[in-house]
Amino acid sequence: HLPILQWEDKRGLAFTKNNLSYSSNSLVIPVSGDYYVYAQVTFRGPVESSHKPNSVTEIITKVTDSYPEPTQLLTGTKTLSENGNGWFQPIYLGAVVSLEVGDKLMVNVSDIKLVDYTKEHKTFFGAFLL
Amino acid sequence: HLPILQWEDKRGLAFTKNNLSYSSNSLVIPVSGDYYVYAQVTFRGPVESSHKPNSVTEIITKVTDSYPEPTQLLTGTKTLSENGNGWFQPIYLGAVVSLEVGDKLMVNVSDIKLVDYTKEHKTFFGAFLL
Amino acid sequence: HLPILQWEDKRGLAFTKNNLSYSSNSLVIPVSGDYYVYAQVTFRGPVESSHKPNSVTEIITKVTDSYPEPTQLLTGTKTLSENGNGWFQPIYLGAVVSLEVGDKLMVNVSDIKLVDYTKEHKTFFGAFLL
Amino acid sequence: RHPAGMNGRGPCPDDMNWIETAQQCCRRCPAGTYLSKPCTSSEKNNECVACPTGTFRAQANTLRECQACYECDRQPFQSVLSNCSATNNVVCGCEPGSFRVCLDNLCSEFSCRKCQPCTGRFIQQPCSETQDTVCDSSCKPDFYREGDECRPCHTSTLDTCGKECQQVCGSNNDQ
Repeated sequence: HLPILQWEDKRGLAFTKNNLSYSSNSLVIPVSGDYYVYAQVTFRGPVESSHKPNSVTEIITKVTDSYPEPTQLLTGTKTLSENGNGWFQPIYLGAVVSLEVGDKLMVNVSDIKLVDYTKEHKTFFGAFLL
Repeated sequence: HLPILQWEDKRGLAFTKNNLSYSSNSLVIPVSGDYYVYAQVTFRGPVESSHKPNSVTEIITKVTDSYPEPTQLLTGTKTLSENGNGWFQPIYLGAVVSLEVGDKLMVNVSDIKLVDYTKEHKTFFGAFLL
Repeated sequence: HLPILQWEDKRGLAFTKNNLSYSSNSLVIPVSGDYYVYAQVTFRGPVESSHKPNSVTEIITKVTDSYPEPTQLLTGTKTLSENGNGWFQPIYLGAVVSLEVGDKLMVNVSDIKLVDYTKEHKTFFGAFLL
Repeated sequence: RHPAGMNGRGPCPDDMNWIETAQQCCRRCPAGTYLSKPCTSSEKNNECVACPTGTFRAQANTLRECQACYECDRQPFQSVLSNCSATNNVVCGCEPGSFRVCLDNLCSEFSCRKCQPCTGRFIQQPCSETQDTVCDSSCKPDFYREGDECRPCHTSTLDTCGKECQQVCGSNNDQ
């Protein structure tokens, strides 16, 4: 599987409420229903790794007790046309999905070294019940 | 007019409820009010370099009985700087719009051949009443 | 600070309601709570100014009486790889933020000359209470 | 028209639209106006209000607002071919002496670029709104080629004085 991002859930702009909790890199769904789920990841490079990536990918995934494999809910994937020097590229995703109590939501990325984790307003993740 | 996308409304992650129905490529608004409307289209290709201009466009459009012409609600348009070989590019749009019962929402694209329709989590469309 | 965008709040698709008002380039929060805040800015160039931009940035900012400095809530920043001739680049941002009555939301951009202000469906800004 | 079953929405005569809030058919507001207050059963006429400046409605309608006019993009040298009015959106084009470079398939997005002057060449096809001037590939008489430009013979020097300029720079050398 692709690497899973870790999130801050208390400090700064981050918060959880109405029993929507965060544990082991996932948002845990407290009550079944339709949720608007969203995430933005800002990717940036180059990083000193040997290969120069030609694309970046962000996936919001659901893990549920009722099925052994994760389900990809939303995917944003983009090729990079920037040449060698510094580049950065945000990918925003958001949509309504039907979730069951206990379902876990997480964000996977193609390469964790390319994620700009330095500022909370550039990379974020959330959900709200409709 | 630009081509209109067709959508799956029942299978997989797709669903409609609360009388928001899907027919002839459109979401049909069941009750007047303010809706958050969103869509993502993942475009991909090589676009033949000879074929100018190189850009992709996604438009969420409203059709209503109260007016003979469609209204463009949200537009995402991006030029392509990838050079000929394989590229992919998501465009996400979302905003609150005031709609009347019977209004129809659809998604137009600049070139239907460039739309990645292969995975439901890469290209999606929806709306919810606030 | 970065330039602040001005918005149309009455004509065409634009509207304000439920006491969410618009004044001096800001949305003014009427009641404390969690809001989904979003904005899209379509950037375009080249413009004849001397320097060629290598990136574009959009920031949704909060100004509050309880703190002397603005707070950056959401940031979308992207390098440009387009060559000489015309280019377009939309940046969409959206997330849930906790706001207090009287807080003001605004949109800053890296260069106001690069903003496509010509069509209301290409550049837009809004918020709704959850 | 509409099946009658849809929450009381009945078929309307051709010059009328169904108004949900009034639960009846009402006459359309003329182009240049929008529906401010729907008709009541007795007199069938809506209250229609003129589109505020900066907005328009090109056709008869029963909408609650007019559409915001587009603006011509001053950055890439667009010019206003016709202003927005209550019944028509603005029409943008390029100033005389420039042509459109389309940025999307419909050319609804475009920038304007100066027409090329064809110095020292004959014009095969004049510059138009949508296409640059097409210059003849060969130079005019009394001009010689340097790179992809045509220069007047009198500016040529001894070593550039080719056969096309013999009369001019050839005679200069005899003096």
